[in-house]
Amino acid sequence: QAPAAAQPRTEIQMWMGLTGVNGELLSRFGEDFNRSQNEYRVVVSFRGQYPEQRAAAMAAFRAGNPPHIMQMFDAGSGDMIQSRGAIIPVSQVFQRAGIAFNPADFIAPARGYYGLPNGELLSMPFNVSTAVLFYNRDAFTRAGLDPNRPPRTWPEMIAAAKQIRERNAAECGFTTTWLAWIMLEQFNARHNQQIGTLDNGRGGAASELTVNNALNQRMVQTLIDLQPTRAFSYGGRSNDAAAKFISGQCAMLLQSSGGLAAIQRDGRFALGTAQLPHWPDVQGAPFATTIGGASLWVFNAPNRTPQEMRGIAMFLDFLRSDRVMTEWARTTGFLPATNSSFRAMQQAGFFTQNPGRDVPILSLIEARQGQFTQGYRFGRWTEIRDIYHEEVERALQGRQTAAQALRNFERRGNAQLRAFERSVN
Amino acid sequence: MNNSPSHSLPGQALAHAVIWIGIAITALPLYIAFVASTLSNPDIAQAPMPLWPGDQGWENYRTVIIEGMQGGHLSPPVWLMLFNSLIMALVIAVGKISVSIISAYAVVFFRFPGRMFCFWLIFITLMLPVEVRILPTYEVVTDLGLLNTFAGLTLPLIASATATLLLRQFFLTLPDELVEAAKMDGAGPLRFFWDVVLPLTRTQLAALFVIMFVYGWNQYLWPLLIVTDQNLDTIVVGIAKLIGTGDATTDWNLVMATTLLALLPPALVVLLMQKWFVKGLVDSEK
Amino acid sequence: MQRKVIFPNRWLPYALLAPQLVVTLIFFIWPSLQALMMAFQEQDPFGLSVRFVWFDNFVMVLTDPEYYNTLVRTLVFATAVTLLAMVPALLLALAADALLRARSAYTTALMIPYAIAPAIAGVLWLFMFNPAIGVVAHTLQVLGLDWNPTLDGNDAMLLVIMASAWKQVAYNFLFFLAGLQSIPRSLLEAAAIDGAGPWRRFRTIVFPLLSPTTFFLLVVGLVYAFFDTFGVIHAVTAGGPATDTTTLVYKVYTDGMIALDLGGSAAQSVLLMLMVIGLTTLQFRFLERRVHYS
Amino acid sequence: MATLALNQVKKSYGIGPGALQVIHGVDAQIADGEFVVIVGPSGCGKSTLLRMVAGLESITSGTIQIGERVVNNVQPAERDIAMVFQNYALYPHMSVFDNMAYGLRIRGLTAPQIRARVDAAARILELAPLLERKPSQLSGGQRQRVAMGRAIVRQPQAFLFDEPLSNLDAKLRAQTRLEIQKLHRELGITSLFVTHDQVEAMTLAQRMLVMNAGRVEQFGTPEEVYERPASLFVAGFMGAPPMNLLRHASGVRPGTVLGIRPEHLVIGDSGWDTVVDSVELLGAERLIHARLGDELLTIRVSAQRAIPDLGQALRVQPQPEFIHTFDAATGLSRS
Amino acid sequence: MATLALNQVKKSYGIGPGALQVIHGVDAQIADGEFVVIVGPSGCGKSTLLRMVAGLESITSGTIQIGERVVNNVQPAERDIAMVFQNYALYPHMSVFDNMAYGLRIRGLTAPQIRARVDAAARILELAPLLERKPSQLSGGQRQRVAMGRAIVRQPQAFLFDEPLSNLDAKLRAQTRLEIQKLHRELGITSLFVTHDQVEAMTLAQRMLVMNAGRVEQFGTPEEVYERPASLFVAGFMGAPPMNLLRHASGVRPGTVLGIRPEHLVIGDSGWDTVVDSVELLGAERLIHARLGDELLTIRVSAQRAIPDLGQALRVQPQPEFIHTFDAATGLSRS
Ligand SMILES: Nc1ncnc2c1ncn2[C@@H]1O[C@H](COP(=O)(O)OP(=O)(O)OP(=O)(O)O)[C@@H](O)[C@H]1O
Ligand SMILES: Nc1ncnc2c1ncn2[C@@H]1O[C@H](COP(=O)(O)OP(=O)(O)OP(=O)(O)O)[C@@H](O)[C@H]1O
Ligand SMILES: O=P(O)(O)OC[C@H](O)CO
Ligand SMILES: [Mg+2]
Ligand SMILES: [Mg+2]
Repeated sequence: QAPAAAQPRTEIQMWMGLTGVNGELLSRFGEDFNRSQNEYRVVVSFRGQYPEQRAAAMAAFRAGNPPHIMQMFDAGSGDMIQSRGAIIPVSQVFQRAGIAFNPADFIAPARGYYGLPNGELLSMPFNVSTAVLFYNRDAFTRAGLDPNRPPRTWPEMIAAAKQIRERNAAECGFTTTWLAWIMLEQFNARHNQQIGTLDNGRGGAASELTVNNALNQRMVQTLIDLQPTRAFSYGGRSNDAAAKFISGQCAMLLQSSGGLAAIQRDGRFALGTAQLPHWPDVQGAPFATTIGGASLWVFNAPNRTPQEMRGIAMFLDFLRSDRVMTEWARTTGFLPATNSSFRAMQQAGFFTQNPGRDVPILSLIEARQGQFTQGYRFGRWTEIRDIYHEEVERALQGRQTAAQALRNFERRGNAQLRAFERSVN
Repeated sequence: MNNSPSHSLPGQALAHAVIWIGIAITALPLYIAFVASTLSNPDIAQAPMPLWPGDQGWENYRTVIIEGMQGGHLSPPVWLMLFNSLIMALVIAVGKISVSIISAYAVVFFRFPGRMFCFWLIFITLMLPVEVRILPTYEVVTDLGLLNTFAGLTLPLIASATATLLLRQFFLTLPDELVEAAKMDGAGPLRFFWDVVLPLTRTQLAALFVIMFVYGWNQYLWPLLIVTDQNLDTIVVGIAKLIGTGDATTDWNLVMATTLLALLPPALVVLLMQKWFVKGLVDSEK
Repeated sequence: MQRKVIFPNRWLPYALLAPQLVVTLIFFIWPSLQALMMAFQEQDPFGLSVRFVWFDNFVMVLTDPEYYNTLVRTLVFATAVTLLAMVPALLLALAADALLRARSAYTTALMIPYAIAPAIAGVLWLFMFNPAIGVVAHTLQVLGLDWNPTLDGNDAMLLVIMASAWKQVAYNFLFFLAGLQSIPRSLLEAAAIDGAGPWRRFRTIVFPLLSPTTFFLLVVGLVYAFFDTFGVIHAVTAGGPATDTTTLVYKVYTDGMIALDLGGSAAQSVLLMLMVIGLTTLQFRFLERRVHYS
Repeated sequence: MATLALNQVKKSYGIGPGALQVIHGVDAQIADGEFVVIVGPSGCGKSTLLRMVAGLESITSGTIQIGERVVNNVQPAERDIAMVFQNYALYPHMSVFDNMAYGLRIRGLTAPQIRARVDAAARILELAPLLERKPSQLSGGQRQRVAMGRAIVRQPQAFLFDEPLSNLDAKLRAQTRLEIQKLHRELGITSLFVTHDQVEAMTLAQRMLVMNAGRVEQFGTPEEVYERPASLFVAGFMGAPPMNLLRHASGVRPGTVLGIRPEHLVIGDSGWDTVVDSVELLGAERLIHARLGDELLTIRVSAQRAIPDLGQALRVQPQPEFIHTFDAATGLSRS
Repeated sequence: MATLALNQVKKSYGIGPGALQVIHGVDAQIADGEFVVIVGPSGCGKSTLLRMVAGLESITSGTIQIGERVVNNVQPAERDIAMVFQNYALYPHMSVFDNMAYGLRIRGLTAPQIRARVDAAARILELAPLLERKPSQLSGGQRQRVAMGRAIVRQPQAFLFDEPLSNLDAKLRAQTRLEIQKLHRELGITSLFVTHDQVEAMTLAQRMLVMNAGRVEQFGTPEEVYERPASLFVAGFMGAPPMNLLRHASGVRPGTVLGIRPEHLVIGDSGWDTVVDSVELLGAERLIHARLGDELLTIRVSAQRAIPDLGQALRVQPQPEFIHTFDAATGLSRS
């Protein structure tokens, strides 16, 4: 014990993109790990939102000093996967450290999203989420809606939103966070539509966007039409709109399941959770929603020692343990990322005791899987998401129609895909 | 009183009114921030927040100062960030001034080959903003092994010419006879610098100190990139990291408490050294 | 301009200059050259593959209509910020200058925003005008104004303009006040004897005599609006909605740091550098003229 | 043109018990067309008095009349006066022409009228070739002339000058003095001229108003002031070198002060016993500074005269018809 | 104390064909303990010459000797001279004591030695009560004395003064002039004093060096210079008002210029026919400016004399023994 304590601990840097209750908990896991052994010291730090954090990591990588582990949201995966020289697949990380690792331990959607066809996992799924509908039960009651019957389809959703406005039960019917993720990515998975050719980009970098179709136009146009009466009220990019829901302004919120903790903490109303609505006239709908959240990437660097590599693997191993995973999922609203932790929570009766907490699982895993519910893999997707935001925001401002917005999005998005294609060839 | 028309009674009343409107607009954001910092977050989340201070102030300030946001995970305790900012601002201010004063002295009090070239080289640094060169600068700092150090945080920001220019300007106004008197008294260049120039530049140095302190304290993009160790986070960066992030909602009450704490030190420096600051600011730009 | 009286010494001046030169070369000149080089390259974000592409990046930037939109937007933004920061500052300075008492107390109160970081100024304004929780936003909504900077580009623009200008008023105020106080009283008295009333005195004497200050503040204000407002925009709108508050510098940042188009971003940087050099030259031309003037 | 009357004019800065009174009741009647110089040491209130006449400073009590009109509450612009400032106060951004035309434009004169008046003034002051220049492109003397031009074109009731020559060098000052004299002769406008230079005062004044600490010490022609100073203060202030003022010399009655100008002392065989202390050559004359007991005496002699050695004894006698006597207590003249 | 010798001293600014020569070969031998005043119009090179002696300006050619030593290449601090500057060049942040002590400290004197010397100088100059003050707390005259004190404590071989009185007002200037005279009498240190004020020059100088455009016009006692000006330049430069210089008056031979001082003109029944142009009172005297053909004549008369009317005709006659004649072409005196 004494000699080991005298050894200076090897430091493992992990950058995270989480804040609030979620970030707090993840940091605490780092400390738990540090207490559990005395060889390594993990430093978990928040480095700004995912895009900023990634920019910093890239600069750090170019300077030869990237963090050991970086948490990166789903949208950044395409770029990370292509940057093969910069990352080490987690499967290999475990392998090099001599720690047993079976990709099949992770839940299928996560495996599908972050894995290679050969089963190897590129990054380790950690905070796995999907999009859900949160609603304010009190507002429903005020509006004369049944709080136990949340809208299931878009027509119901629209009607509910309108009714809420008409009865003035809230200042706005519904809003959404993560516009592109929910209204483009999740929405198309829910209807089993591909958003890009070549199997949503999984088939190669030559993929092209294919979203300017009737279904997407109808969805965007619906938002445009609802905006003036505030049956729908746009609330900004990424997570900004959540505040409108928490403050009671909006009665419904389309949001990541990972947003639960914050709502529970600050909201002063009875909360309901439901699955994402769908258009009933689309054949086979509703399909499963797709995975969101973030995974953990391991950076390569010229001066990495085997000692460090082992530390990385040990910490990742710690994070995927049932104890960590179950606590993580219970506290945050994210899904358990491994099968065993999922089973453990089921056995403990967590989902039956906490009504609504099974919604993401029902939506992601239990719902009908289709050809295009496994997620996408595009390069420069962060930027393409922002192009979507820009174009739809313009449409919501009334400066263009839904069709124009989607056409522009396709054109500009494809230009990005082509640039990406050039850069990887 | 003075009879000139602007000093007439209605003129005075108008002047006071204009100023008070100005002060109100200046103070409004600060007041609202102050109120928010005394409320609980749910109070704020249920818009509109009250406009009268609440009773959470003590708790909020205690939380951010001692614990940091969210138990210190999201951001270190404010006292630590304040300390970091203080060190950074001081090193930048003192560093800039020391480096500048000797180089300005060299340019003004000596003739030597390459003098104008050196001057222009320094002057050029005024022209280009940080955003333009941030990535390569980052690489240089890493190559020098200065990531996560105060040196890396501050050294690249010491390369600026404002101070050099101002001091040069001031040195040019020192009467030639003063130099000559010193020469007759037998003082060499270093002795003259130490015995005469330095004491005479005190006011300018004080002014520069304020300007540079504020500049250093308010740095944003550079520390955001260069520091990966939370324990080196500066307060301005700390705050910007706290808002609108991820799936969490912003703890506006804590953010506002932190914000007020963050602007207090530079504001104090400006206020306490107001006399010099205004003079220095106006001189430095003219 | 140079001194008549100097010290003769061969090596001392170099020794005194060395620290400044070293810091400048290492942390400034060298990285700037690197940035210049990057403008002619195409590379992946991790720097694993680098290709020299001549002027491709520039061609792409200059043929992108969005770049011109951003340019125009930036000019509008910069003009608005500059004017909004100057006109009230001038009014305040005139008021302060006219005061016989309490001038310094007022001055003190008015200069506080100078000490506030742009990013923090942005946070303060965001907090007041945030459509979800902002006090002022709420008031506007109660008044029936549809205030929504997250969607309405004009609202967003107005918000960043106000936040940016708010911070800069203090600076302009101090300069205008100094400028006003340097106008000899006797000039105003002469004008009064000549029969000029207050407004006429302002128009024909005070304002023309302030013109050097005004011009200087105009240039400084433009530079501020171009570059230093980064923190405000970053904190308040992050360039949105759509790209309605994306200025040239913010675009350099997003294209380079978020979209990871390093070459294109570097090319934009170089274009920006040229603009700054233009502005600075203008200012120095003028400064020289002013030296003659006095 | 008009008469100017000051009646018990007083001025205090501030109000209440902390007020500082700087003018203690000045009376002066100035005739139409007269040139009056206000002279006195720095801080005695000359500028304040002048600025009260101009309307730039309020009048605490008493009245000021220009012509028949009491102007206490009349705006400067309406008093129909013109003022020349010490620093000229030219508008730096306007050409010489525009500087002169400014007041006329405000008064609403037509362009040809303005042109005519400015040209006329420019001719008098020889400014015609400079009309297009900016003040910064002029020499000190030229600026001074522009300032005068600006006053002239207004054709005012009265001119006020506040040390208008003190920024000029000695030679230019002497020359401009003559020009102002000539100008006044030509235009005949009532003028009030402030200076603390007594040569200027004596040269220019038709009457001089000697001030001290906010009070009038004497108001009379230069000759009167020089030859019959009304008080010790005037005697000591006027003349370079000033009048010798002796308290202890033999023949001085106790309680009085004897005044004798240096040029009215005769070196001879009789009179006071003095010892030469130093000698200065002034060109045509020499000043001999000599000790008389504990007092110092200055004697003005022709340079032709032999130079006395330092320490040499001299007998000095005052010319009796030029002896002045002052009351030591009140300082007033008894002669 | 030492002699001072300037031998063919020249000074050019810049090098090569663009060089500007400002001193064109000055020779001057100054005796040990002598007080020499350099006088001349602005820009004639007075300061440059003085600064070459001080070592603050390099010597382009010629030599300067202090005592037996050629000092061309000696550092200012080693020349053992002290200088008093026009603006005094006091160290604003040091007390009066430290200002005086600074040079001594650098020379490595001990604290008691320094104290003794400064106290001695302070006694002479009556600065003792001011030793703890900063220069900004002193009046102009006191500052001037401190500057002198700083020079005195050094106990140098020579004093150099560059217009040390020009920042003082008239009264103080007159007084300080006397003090410098006295100081020189007491200390007897060789002094070189630059001024462009001729009264100062005449009053102080044992010998005057009159300069014009980088050349010596005359080097002699004040009396010589005043009474026997060597050139038109000197005649026109010395004296206030200066000598009348007439080219066209009757009796002036062609190719010559007649010089006559204002005090040497007699008003009477014969002589030149002049017309009174203006009259100025100077106190004891009056100046009459009169036209003589196309030339202007200044006549100095006692103030006692009746004032002539403007435009009145006057007959004016020069006293023959005071007439000077100059060569119109070379400007040199022919008398
Ligand atoms: N605004 C003011 N407030 C208080 N005291 C003042 C003010 N202006 C002038 N004084 C005082 O009034 C007195 C007279 O000042 P004034 O300027 O009239 O003197 P002056 O005779 O013109 O002197 P100078 O020859 O130096 O110009 C001085 O003691 C001065 O300090
Ligand atoms: N550093 C310099 N470079 C070029 N010319 C100079 C320099 N210093 C002085 N001169 C010129 O040398 C001449 C003599 O200057 P100097 O200062 O000696 O004159 P001065 O007689 O002292 O005049 P003043 O009475 O105005 O002080 C002037 O024409 C001046 O312009
Ligand atoms: O809110 P999160 O972390 O579940 O992420 C939502 C989306 O996946 C972001 O891309
Ligand atoms: Mg005055
Ligand atoms: Mg000189």
